[in-house]
Amino acid sequence: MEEWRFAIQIAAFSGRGDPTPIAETEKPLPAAVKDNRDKLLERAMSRHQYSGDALIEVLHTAQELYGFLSPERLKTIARKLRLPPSRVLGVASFYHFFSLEPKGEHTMVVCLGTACYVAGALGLVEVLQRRCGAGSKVSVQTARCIGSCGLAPAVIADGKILARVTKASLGAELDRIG
Amino acid sequence: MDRVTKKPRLATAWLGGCSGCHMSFLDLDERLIDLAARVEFCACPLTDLKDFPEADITLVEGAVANEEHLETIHEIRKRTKILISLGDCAVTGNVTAMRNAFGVEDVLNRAYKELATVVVGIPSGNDVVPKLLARVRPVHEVVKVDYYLTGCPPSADAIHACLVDLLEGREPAGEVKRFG
Amino acid sequence: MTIEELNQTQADETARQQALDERIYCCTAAGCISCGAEGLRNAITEQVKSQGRLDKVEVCGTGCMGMCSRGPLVMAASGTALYGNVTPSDAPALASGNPLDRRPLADRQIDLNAPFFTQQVRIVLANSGRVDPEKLTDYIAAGGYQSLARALTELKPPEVIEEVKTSGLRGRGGAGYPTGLKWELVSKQISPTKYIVCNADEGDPGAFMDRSVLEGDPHRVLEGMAIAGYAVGAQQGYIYVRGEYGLAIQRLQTAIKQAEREHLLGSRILESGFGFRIDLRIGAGAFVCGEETALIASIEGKRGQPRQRPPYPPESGLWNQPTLINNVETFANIPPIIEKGGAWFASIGTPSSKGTKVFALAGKIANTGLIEVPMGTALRTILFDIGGGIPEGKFKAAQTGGPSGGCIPEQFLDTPVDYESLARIGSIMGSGGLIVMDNASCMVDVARFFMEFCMDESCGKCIPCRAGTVQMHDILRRMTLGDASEDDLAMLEELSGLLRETSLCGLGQTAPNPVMSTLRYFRQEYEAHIRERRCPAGHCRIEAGVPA
Amino acid sequence: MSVKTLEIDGKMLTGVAGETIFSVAWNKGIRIPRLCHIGGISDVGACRLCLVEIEGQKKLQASCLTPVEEGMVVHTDTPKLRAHRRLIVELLFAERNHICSVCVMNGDCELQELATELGIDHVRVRYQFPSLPVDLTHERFGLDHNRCILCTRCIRVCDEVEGAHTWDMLGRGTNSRVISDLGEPWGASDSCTSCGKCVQVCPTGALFAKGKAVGEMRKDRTFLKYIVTAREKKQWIE
Repeated sequence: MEEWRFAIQIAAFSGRGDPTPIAETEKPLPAAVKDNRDKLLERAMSRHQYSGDALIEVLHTAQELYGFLSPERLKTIARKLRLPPSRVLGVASFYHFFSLEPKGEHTMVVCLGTACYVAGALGLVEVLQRRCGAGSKVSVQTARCIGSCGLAPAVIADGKILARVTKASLGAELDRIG
Repeated sequence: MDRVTKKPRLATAWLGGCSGCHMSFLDLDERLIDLAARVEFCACPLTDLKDFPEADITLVEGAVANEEHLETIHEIRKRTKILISLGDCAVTGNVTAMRNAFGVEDVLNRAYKELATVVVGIPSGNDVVPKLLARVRPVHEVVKVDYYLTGCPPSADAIHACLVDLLEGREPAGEVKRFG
Repeated sequence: MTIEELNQTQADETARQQALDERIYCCTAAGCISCGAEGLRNAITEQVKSQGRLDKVEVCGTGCMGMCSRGPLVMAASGTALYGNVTPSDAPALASGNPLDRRPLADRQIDLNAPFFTQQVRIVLANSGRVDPEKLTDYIAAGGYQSLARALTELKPPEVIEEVKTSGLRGRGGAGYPTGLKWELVSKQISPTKYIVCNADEGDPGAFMDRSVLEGDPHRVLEGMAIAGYAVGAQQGYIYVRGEYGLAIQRLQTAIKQAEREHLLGSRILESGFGFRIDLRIGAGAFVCGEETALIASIEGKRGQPRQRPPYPPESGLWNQPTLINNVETFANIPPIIEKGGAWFASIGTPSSKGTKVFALAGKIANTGLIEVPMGTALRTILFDIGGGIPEGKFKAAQTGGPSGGCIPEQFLDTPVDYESLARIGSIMGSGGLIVMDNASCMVDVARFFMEFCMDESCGKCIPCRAGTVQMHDILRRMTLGDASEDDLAMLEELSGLLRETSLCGLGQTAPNPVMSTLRYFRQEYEAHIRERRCPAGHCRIEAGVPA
Repeated sequence: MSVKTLEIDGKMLTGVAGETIFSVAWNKGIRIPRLCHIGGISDVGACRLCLVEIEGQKKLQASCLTPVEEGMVVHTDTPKLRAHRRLIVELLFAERNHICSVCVMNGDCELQELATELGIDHVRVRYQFPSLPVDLTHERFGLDHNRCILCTRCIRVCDEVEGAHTWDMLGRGTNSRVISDLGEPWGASDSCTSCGKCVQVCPTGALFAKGKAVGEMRKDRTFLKYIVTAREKKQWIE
């Protein structure tokens, strides 16, 4: 919840209609894709006939391409899908999957589902919070059950599920990605 | 009951508030004279007592904002039969609690540093200024409260009606004219 | 593909498989993949290749084999020998085809005659671990799409519905509404446009049944949906799947493409007059979207907020059209019901709860994983025979139904697991998450955990849920810190009643369940936190001194 | 148009098919409490204050969304409903910072009025004291999130009556917040027409006209009926 709140604070109090552009540190993508991102987003919208009903699919595509949803991006999407901007932000901020500010180079998602909680996932969060403070390359997030309860406690490191994570193995993973 | 006068003992106390509720109490005007005849006033913010006295009824104005309030309210509760939250600060926290959204440090910095003109600096190191609690709380969050008089301030009529009901052995009608 | 071609494909593929020396199944469900199943599968394939036996031995990826705690799992010798915790270095032994070469793996062989396997009855999971979820022909060889073919050729839509009604199947999403009745409601609506929605927004913490079914046998769900479409008169289906389920999404996409290519989906299915399309909708991280009206709002591209029912979705759902919403497991039960008949299905289970139920076992239990048992199986059988019991410590409670469910204490271990029995003891069937807690678990903290979940997932529309979960969580949190009074406990109960009776949707109405069930069976733990400022389980860190 | 006869609080009343219990009751002077409902815009059934008991139904129903049916027996003011309503209003007071004594709407606030009606003399749940901003960037109006109860009347009136859809809801749960456009300050909104409808329908002091002191703000909702009747029936009523 905190991520968007901060982004919105910036957007809301930095001046007239034109929020501070946030530096785009985006997911590494093949060069060909990177240059084509605007086109790919356009294509996704056209595939849905620019229908407002497809807002969530379009937001998924935009986040996949750019790593997060900047105010400019939301504005573009609103215009193209002919939706009020407030509705687009309302939808984007409702779903936790969408990120309104850039993520770190790496992401670590600690599962806090029941099985992981019972297996001590909170300890893993503590480790990550201690080691990945401000300025770290690693964005730390928590999830409400990733459905890998048989592997508790589980962590998703850059999209890959790590099973039965211990404080030590998590530390080793952090050392590895630097 | 006062042992000498055989009258019920009435006290008032002033925690974190502006004293406006006490002003409203004073607005009872000539009714104060009747009241004085029916009760023994045993404590108010102007009496200089070492300990809070035993009382039948205590009207408490203000929210619990600092360590002294905390100690006082526990003491009052121990020695009072009927405790009444007097006014919105006691009942809801009201203006006194507006600092809760900011945190103690920010509030102190604002008051004693940013806006200070003569002496700049947060008072510390002596027992004169009690330490602020992390969070201002309405009285009933800290001790059990028996009756509530809402309003900022509650009207003199409401205070009077409540006291008269109690003194005549009735359950106060507790009609709420305005909340918050 | 015509029906003749479907039959031919089935015969050809079966013959091809029988001609092989052996098939080696590697579990490639999310659980085993996270333990290195992909590398293992490649190593085994390499090994077979180096032996020059690629034409005689097939290495297949499969869906979940169930015993996730021992992953990665490999089933060698065409499904007769199961091994756990294997590594790529075991590839030569697994690939040799000679049982003698597998001797070094003896200590990691899993007994297929253990209660874990023998006590299960697999209908929904029949293909999981036996069929390659990425190969349509594998599914067809196992009898796939024959039920759809039968429905289209032999049964009229009302007869399909009748079969489902006879089966006694009830919704597997948790509430247990009779599936046949729901289908009938939708079929009776007069409307040119109707929708089928598969709810795959499995969000209960501790549940991974739907994910496993989608990863392990995606075509089964597609087939079930197509049959439903035929029965109620819908041409369009949506699968609303959690964004977190990357592998399931990928396999569903593959499966839909394959089915469309072979005219098992799309216009004129199996050359009949019936057409049915399925599109995926990816959830974006909101538990409340499991509630059907919120799910509909989400598919329509809106904030996933529930609305007042009635009207119910069968009358007015997606884009205000009649909409049938069923859960993954419900649809997965449809093909076998059409194949073997409703009466066969109704012969399994209890009088009021028919068929089987898939459970995800997690927590303090030896065999964490995925199981399927007949309705009415005793909790004790599930936990101690199949689940292998508690590894260390003593059993304290089993939690079913996730944040809407309750904690079941030891005295009810012999309760048969069916909709009514669980409701009677203050829990619910839920979608099938089953989490075991031992005596190191503090029940107040468990209640707090679930309340935190509901608070975070409350959509914020109605006041009781939005603000009530915050207050309930605040009280429970203070209890675990030793800063709560008897009045707080009374308020907790009053709030429970408020949320249950006044919340707009099921999330809010059931949010107090974990609190109420733990209060019912473990009240003394609450009282210890309040009166003695002590956590009997030794879990909460209550600091000495005056509470804050 | 078929007429339905039903009993509400012991009175035999009639309504036309499709009319809600809420509407029939209010027309006959039975004032069911409400905060999110306001005549002239769509209903969402979010505040849960207008819940009523209907005989023969297990669940309480939101009267603003439940159409009348022949022979219904409805109770709008039972001890159970009063207890629920009281706690709901307490929850609202505790959720944000409703400091009535320094609010422009003190004395004319629907939330405050409801608290008084329900006899609330203190709030039994803990005040949350969230830290929330006040947006004073608009030339004529202000938005104080501390007073907002998230009833969404402003969002609906802006969308349905004015047609601008300037407002929407950010985030979810207790962290929800009303936003204009892409979360920019209200004064910077491109879509806002400054019509002030949102201010007039706001039940509390969350939306207010600038220049009013404590207790001075009064709101006028008659425009809604006027506009909606004009639009739907082409009649311009008083």
